[in-house]
Amino acid sequence: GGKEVVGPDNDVEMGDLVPSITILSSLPEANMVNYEMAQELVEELQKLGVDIKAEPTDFAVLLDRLYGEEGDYDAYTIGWSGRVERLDPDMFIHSINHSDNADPGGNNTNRYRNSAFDALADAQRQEMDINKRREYVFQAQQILAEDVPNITLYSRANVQVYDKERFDNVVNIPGEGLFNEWTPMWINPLTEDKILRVASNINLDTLNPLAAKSVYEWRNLRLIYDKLVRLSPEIEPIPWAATGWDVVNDTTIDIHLRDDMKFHDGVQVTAEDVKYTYELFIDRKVEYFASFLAPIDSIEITDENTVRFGLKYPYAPFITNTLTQIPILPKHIWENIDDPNEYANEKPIGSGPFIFENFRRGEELVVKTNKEYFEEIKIDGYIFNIFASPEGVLTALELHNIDMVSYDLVPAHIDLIKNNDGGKYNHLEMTEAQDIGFFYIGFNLDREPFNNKDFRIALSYLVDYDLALDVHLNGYGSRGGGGLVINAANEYWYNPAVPIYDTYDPERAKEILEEAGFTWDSNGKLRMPKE
Amino acid sequence: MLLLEVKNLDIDYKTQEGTLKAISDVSFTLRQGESVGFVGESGCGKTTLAKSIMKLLPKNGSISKGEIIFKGEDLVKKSKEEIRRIRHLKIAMVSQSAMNSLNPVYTVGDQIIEGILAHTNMSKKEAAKRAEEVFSIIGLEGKRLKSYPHQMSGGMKQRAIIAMALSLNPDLIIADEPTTALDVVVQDRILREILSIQKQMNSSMIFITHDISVVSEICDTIIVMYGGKIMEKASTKIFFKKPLHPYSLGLKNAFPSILDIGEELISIPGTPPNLMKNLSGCRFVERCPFRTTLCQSEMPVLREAGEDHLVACHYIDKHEAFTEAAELRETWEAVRSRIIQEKEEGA
Amino acid sequence: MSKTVVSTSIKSFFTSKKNSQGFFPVFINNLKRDKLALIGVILLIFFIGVGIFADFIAPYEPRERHYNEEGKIRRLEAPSKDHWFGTTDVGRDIFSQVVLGTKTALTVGILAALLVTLVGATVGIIAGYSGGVVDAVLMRIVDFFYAIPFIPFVIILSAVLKPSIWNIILAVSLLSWRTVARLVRSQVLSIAKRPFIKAAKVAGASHSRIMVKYILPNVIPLILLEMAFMVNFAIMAEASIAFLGFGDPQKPSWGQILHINFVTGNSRSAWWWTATPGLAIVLLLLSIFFITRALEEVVDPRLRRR
Amino acid sequence: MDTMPLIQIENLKKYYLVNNGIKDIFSKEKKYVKAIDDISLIIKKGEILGLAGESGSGKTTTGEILVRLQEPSDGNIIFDGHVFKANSKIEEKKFRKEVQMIFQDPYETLNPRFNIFDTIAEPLKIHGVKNRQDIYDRVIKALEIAELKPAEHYITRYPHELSGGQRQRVAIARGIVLEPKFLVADEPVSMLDVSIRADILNLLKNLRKKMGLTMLYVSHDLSTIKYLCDRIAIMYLGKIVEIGNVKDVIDNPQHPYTKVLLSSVPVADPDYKRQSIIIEDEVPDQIHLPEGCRFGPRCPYSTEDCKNFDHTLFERRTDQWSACIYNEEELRK
Amino acid sequence: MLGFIMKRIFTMVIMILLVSTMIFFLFRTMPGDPTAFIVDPSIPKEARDQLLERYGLNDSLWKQYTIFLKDLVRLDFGNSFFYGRPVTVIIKDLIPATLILMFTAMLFAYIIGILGGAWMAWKRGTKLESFGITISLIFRSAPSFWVGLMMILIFAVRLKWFPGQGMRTSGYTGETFREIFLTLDFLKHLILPSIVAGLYFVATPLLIMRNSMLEVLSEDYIEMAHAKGLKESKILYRHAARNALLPVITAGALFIGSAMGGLVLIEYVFSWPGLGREIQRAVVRHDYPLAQGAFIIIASLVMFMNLVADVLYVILDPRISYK
Ligand SMILES: Nc1ncnc2c1ncn2[C@@H]1O[C@H](COP(=O)(O)OP(=O)(O)OP(=O)(O)O)[C@@H](O)[C@H]1O
Ligand SMILES: Nc1ncnc2c1ncn2[C@@H]1O[C@H](COP(=O)(O)OP(=O)(O)OP(=O)(O)O)[C@@H](O)[C@H]1O
Ligand SMILES: [Mg+2]
Ligand SMILES: [Mg+2]
Ligand code: NI
Repeated sequence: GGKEVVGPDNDVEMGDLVPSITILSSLPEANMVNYEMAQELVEELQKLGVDIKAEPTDFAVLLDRLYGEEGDYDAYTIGWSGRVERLDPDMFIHSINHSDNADPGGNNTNRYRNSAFDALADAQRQEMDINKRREYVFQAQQILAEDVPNITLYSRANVQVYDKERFDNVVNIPGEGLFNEWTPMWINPLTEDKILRVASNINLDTLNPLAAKSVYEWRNLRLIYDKLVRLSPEIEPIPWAATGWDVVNDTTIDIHLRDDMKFHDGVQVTAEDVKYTYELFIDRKVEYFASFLAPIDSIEITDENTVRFGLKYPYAPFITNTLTQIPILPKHIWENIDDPNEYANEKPIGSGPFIFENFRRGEELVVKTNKEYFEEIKIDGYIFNIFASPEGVLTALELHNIDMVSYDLVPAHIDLIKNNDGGKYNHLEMTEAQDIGFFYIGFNLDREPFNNKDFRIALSYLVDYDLALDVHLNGYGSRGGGGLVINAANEYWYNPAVPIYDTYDPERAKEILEEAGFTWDSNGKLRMPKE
Repeated sequence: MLLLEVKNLDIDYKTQEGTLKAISDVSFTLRQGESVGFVGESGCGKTTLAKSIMKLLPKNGSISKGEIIFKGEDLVKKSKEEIRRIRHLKIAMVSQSAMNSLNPVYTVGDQIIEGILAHTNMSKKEAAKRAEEVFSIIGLEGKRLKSYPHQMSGGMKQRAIIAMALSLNPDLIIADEPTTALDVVVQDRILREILSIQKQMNSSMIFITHDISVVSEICDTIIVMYGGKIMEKASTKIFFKKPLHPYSLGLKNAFPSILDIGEELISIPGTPPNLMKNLSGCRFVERCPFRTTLCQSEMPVLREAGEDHLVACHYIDKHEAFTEAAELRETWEAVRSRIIQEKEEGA
Repeated sequence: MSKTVVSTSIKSFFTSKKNSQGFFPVFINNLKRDKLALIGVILLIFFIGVGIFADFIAPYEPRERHYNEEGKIRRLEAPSKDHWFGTTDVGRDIFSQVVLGTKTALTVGILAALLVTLVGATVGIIAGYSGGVVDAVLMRIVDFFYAIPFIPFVIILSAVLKPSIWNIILAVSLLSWRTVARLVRSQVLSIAKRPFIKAAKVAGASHSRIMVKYILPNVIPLILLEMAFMVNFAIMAEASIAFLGFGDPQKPSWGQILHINFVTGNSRSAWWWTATPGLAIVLLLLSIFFITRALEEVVDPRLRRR
Repeated sequence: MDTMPLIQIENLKKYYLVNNGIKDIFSKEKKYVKAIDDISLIIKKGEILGLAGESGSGKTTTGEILVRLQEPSDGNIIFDGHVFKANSKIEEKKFRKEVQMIFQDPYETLNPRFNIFDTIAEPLKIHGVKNRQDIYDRVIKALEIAELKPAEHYITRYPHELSGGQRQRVAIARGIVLEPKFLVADEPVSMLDVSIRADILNLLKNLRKKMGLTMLYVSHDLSTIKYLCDRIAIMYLGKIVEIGNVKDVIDNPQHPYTKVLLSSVPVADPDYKRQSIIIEDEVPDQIHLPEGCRFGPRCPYSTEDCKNFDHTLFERRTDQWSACIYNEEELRK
Repeated sequence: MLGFIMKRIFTMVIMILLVSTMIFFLFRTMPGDPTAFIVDPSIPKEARDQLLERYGLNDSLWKQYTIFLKDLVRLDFGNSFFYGRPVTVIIKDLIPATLILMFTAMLFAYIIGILGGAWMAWKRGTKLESFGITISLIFRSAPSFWVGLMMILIFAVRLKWFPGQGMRTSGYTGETFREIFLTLDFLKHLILPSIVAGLYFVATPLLIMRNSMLEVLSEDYIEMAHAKGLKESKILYRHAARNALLPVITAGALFIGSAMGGLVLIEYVFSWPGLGREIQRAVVRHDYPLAQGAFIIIASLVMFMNLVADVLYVILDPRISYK
């Protein structure tokens, strides 16, 4: 027998070693900045004597780990994209931070559990009064900033370009950029050629609204199919295919349809179509919308032009999220289809502002303007050009083959266009919109040391937010911070009064740790506070 | 009339290690209708000599000296194109590896016709007829012309090659070991055919072999080569009765014959000289039982030793004594110990 | 089937009288005459040197970002005194990355080649020597691997396994031993027919003795030659896989450098970033090809210049 | 002198299965090359038996089966009183020690990577001789018997440093180093130049004298057989067609094939007028053998009866057996 | 001959089954949630499970395998997770692009390779030969993707001679095969990638041709042809080149097979919408059915080309017969 000598005597007195940590980071090709920032954090923590490494992980594998039953992970990098429906705070407040969602499979992969916060998250969800709801959301943000369940690294800016010599009056929306649902409707052609040519570097695969999965498919589908409500450029819900709505009570909403709408095949749009569509989406378990449709309890046609939605519980985002997203499908076509989920829908018929003309997978989608639409549209149609890589788009821009890009330019191309070498980009106007999405480092709060709030706060001093923004994003984006989930770009819901930890100061981090009782042993390894 | 006259021919091969003198100072003549057999150990230069006449030496081989006068014209000086016209038409070859001398992807007939067309204005049809003719001469059916080489036996291929060589009635046929790879029964038949055709056409022939019994059966004249030189030339009859050169004597001793009755075979100890070295004396000196210092320093020239008989030995006059001694085993055993001894000294 | 020119003609190496000299003397001798081979050897030694001392040679940490006097990041600078091969989009030194990439390339090349030739030669010798059922089974396995398209398979394999150079080595080896096995087998077949093997059998030598003492030494030149090809093959495979994004992102390799260059959209503007790692690959592979040419002459004397 | 047989072959067969074409996989019928088809032979102790015949007649196969490089398809081999049946495992080591073989090609029989000492020591090592001095002595002795003297000069050399004749001697030294009882020599001189050939033949002859070796000498060259052997067996397409004392067979061939063969051998005497018997030079297809006598289709004497002949050997003269239904007299007609 | 082909086809089918089985199980061991790229991570877990259910990914491995095999026999590779369309249809769309690129590149490589190889054999030992070999080795040493990048840099970006990516200028519409592929625009796009692929391939036919030519030139029948007094050119073409081509052509068929896989890189660099690029993407997206289907198709092509090689060999070389 005998005493085991671990190190100098006082080590024994200390707390446990900080367990070794693996950060599941993005692969560089998937997200270079996440990858780099994870590497940086690893280096910082190593300097502080923490045994940590980054493991660049395939996205699918990462999701498997995060959402799997085992919940086997310490920390990870991931991001939420800023889709327009996420301007509603429910997603970022409730879905990813409420303790209801903290079990395996839920979106609260930080395993953040705070009952005070939960109460606020629930309240905002059910509060149909927008100002009160905003108050709840503000308070929730305060709590998150204090607790730092995650550390937001940065948000990207949507930097895009369009040809200012050929078009003006474009609309730029946070989270969406130029190719939003308003630009094609409002854009003003300056030349005789009134076809708008939009470049994408992402493939469209299906035009079946029940099968569509990518944002880009939706961006086109919502122009072919109409929706009851659209979100204005200021992100206010405005009745669209409807003349308006009545909130009868917290769980009953009446929608009044327009009576001057026709599908592209000439058939009148009726309440039957609306009811059919919503039921079809619910019935067919369309994954993309499942969470928005979940609160719907019943759909009734109360009179020729009115549809009444009954909700299972009060659901504040119903109008901003649910009604703004579901496209109206022609019942007379879809009711004859055996398996709507698998239907190819090669010639989509909708009632929207644009009429489908032609689609070649991997190459282009061509639509023409619906001349009978209730709003006047100045262009004759648009072509959605699919490019295999951003390189091709750049060449096409140079050659004046493209009028607008629909995705965020990569930093290298932003620089090229800015430098405007030889004036070859003179015709382009660059636009920038802040994204309301964000990228963050998340922690498993069920595990040491991330269950320690001070440790998380210290971590937020170890992230170089300026590096992410200035070096890796080349300045195109916005800074992150500890616990930040509602982005300043989301002006209405963002609480500017909350102080967040968003400075890079490793010394301060050290101090915080010391204050919190963390110690360093004789090997320079960080140890947890003694219980 | 002299058909071919080779004068003081030297042939070198350039190799990595240096220059190899494959043929040195070889001269001989060949009359119209005469057949001469070249014999000698492997590597003594038989093939090289044959190829040089057709100017088919490999790239690294070259005639460094001498003349090859064919029908009064020196082939050495001729241009490529002139040589091309002579090949096959005037001088035809049956090469050492007849087995592989047919292109596997064409029919035998095609290959014969091709040769005919290259030198005459015959139409394809006429050429085909001619091919059939020569096929029948060597005893093959005409339909065999349509066969691919792999569909024929070794003997048949060999005959096809001979037929090819005969197709234009050449003045000179050079046959380089045409039967070495064949069975005795087949060999016998082919030899007979060659012989009868050659006599019939009155062409001259250079026949190369290492089997002196074959020469004795089909050639008028025999030339014994050793180390790139001619050691002895004689009419076959004379040579087999009375070989003069010590090397020839040794060869005869070493050659088992089916007619012999229990005579002991005696081999020639040692190995042929390294042609890479600069050899000054007699090429056979290392293995010769009768050598003198003269032999070591001076290469004997080919000298008349009787009617139709040339020998390259300093001591033609002593040949009777040599012949006697050569039949004794001890004579050669002495050489063996001498060689071992020399090696030891050298080492 | 795929008869590499080498294999068909190798037989003559041993049969020819003049060329039964040792393998290395002939090779060294070749070097003296073949300037390209000499260049190859010199280049290879250079690369191996760079590989071994990479950590000392590389002037900077590969991830270190460089700033100018004004504290601005040295983004995408063309080659200069400070940065011989220029900088990346986040101000990293490309020269250091390329130097460190040498280590990866050589590790992958050499280890994969060793593994491949070990497996391939063993299978080839056993199949060729045993004949019969063993041979048939082994050759069917070889055929099976021949039916698998290389790059797609390695992509899938590196996706199934974690991205790391070890897995790339594994993937390359898994698919490449087939070539070696087949070549070695065909040579063993011809060696096994040769009388000296028969003589050994008559003398009572066991199968293992024959394989190890008689056959192996005679296929070693071929194995060495194949190994050299395999080194190249593996380096190229690693670079390709890394370029496609299935490599180990934390291990600097040439393919990885090019991959980052490509995915960040800089391949068309920053020529120094695109050109240098590629040139390194070309030079390294070229040096080995030059050497294999000399090796090939040893293995196949008919290719020799007289 | 009637000595004991050392080797006795009974009804030996060797059929090679030929997979001649893909169609065969659909047909049940299997095709064989009958390389050896039911031959019986006796080789007496101390005797040299010559085996002659056309290329492809099965000479090498017979030799290789005798040293068990190949397994016979059928038949027995009785070696020194032990019966080895086809497909039976034998006491390898002992057998290997007593039976050796020398091959045709002097350039191919030696491992280019072994020096002469290693080459000759190899069989000793295989057979468990461990004492180094012992090995050395026996290697030197074997070399000296093979008349490579002084042996010390050769042991450090490599095969490519030797001439063809020397290599063949090394091969012989390796063959005799285990002091075998029986030696198969498969055309050991056919690749050698005439001037050295005699040496090897004499050496083989002497081996019998010095070591009492029994030998099977395989060759297509009747002259060397005549020089070296006591008895001769003539093979034709896997069958023995004639067997007897060398002198008898050569002077008085009984089988038509032997006659043809002998008449074809060129003679180094311009005065000798040889009468060749000329026959068809195409050998029948080895897979589709002719009915009855295999030589029938080429035989100048063949009759209808030959088609039913089963290759029995008849003793036509004392100790001279021929597989032809006709005797000398009948043939003459 | 027919029997031979039948047997080869039979073994090929077995091989395809084996390869498919291997790839099937390989994919099932692949870590990661295949739904990750199909749907947004924010969707509820139940929805994701439904998706797995719909794709049959929750069944036992054995059941999945039997279904897979059954479908395979009917040449049905299932539906792509990502595209939601039948894999067969997707592959059918992609294959022409790959094949056209492939054959153009091969043609380029073979013409240069064969002529160059024959010429180098003829010029054996000269400086020109060393030069030729060195050049071909340089292209063999250069990764095709890198050469592609450099070519784009030089010819597309700097000189603007050719487009640097894609198969067509955007905005061009065409429906039929002819409208899509037989246009000047398409040709312009084809040039760079096929040259790059061709340059990478060229060393193989070049070196085989050279060696084979050297081998043939040392054959006895070449000497015989000289002895027959044939003209040099006739010897070169009729005897030497004809025979030397045998291994080149058969190696070519084999090579097409293996080059198929190598095109992945070129398609990736040039954004060529072909099978190779798609397989890379499908793997990244964990789209098993598509990756599986594409892989099996490529593997089958490889095997088919092996078969063609064997048959060609028999046809071209009268020595080998399967009668
Ligand atoms: N291409 C060559 N390069 C170098 N040396 C050669 C070449 N061809 C032949 N030799 C050498 O020239 C000498 C004569 O060769 P040649 O082939 O003429 O002999 P040979 O008498 O025909 O022999 P064999 O009986 O073996 O056919 C030999 O020493 C041989 O090694
Ligand atoms: N492994 C084998 N497979 C198939 N057939 C074989 C095999 N070995 C030999 N044969 C055939 O068996 C027959 C006899 O061959 P063998 O080598 O014994 O003849 P040989 O008399 O020694 O001929 P040669 O005089 O040419 O050496 C030949 O037809 C040969 O083709
Ligand atoms: Mg010769
Ligand atoms: Mg034999
Ligand atoms: Ni093959």
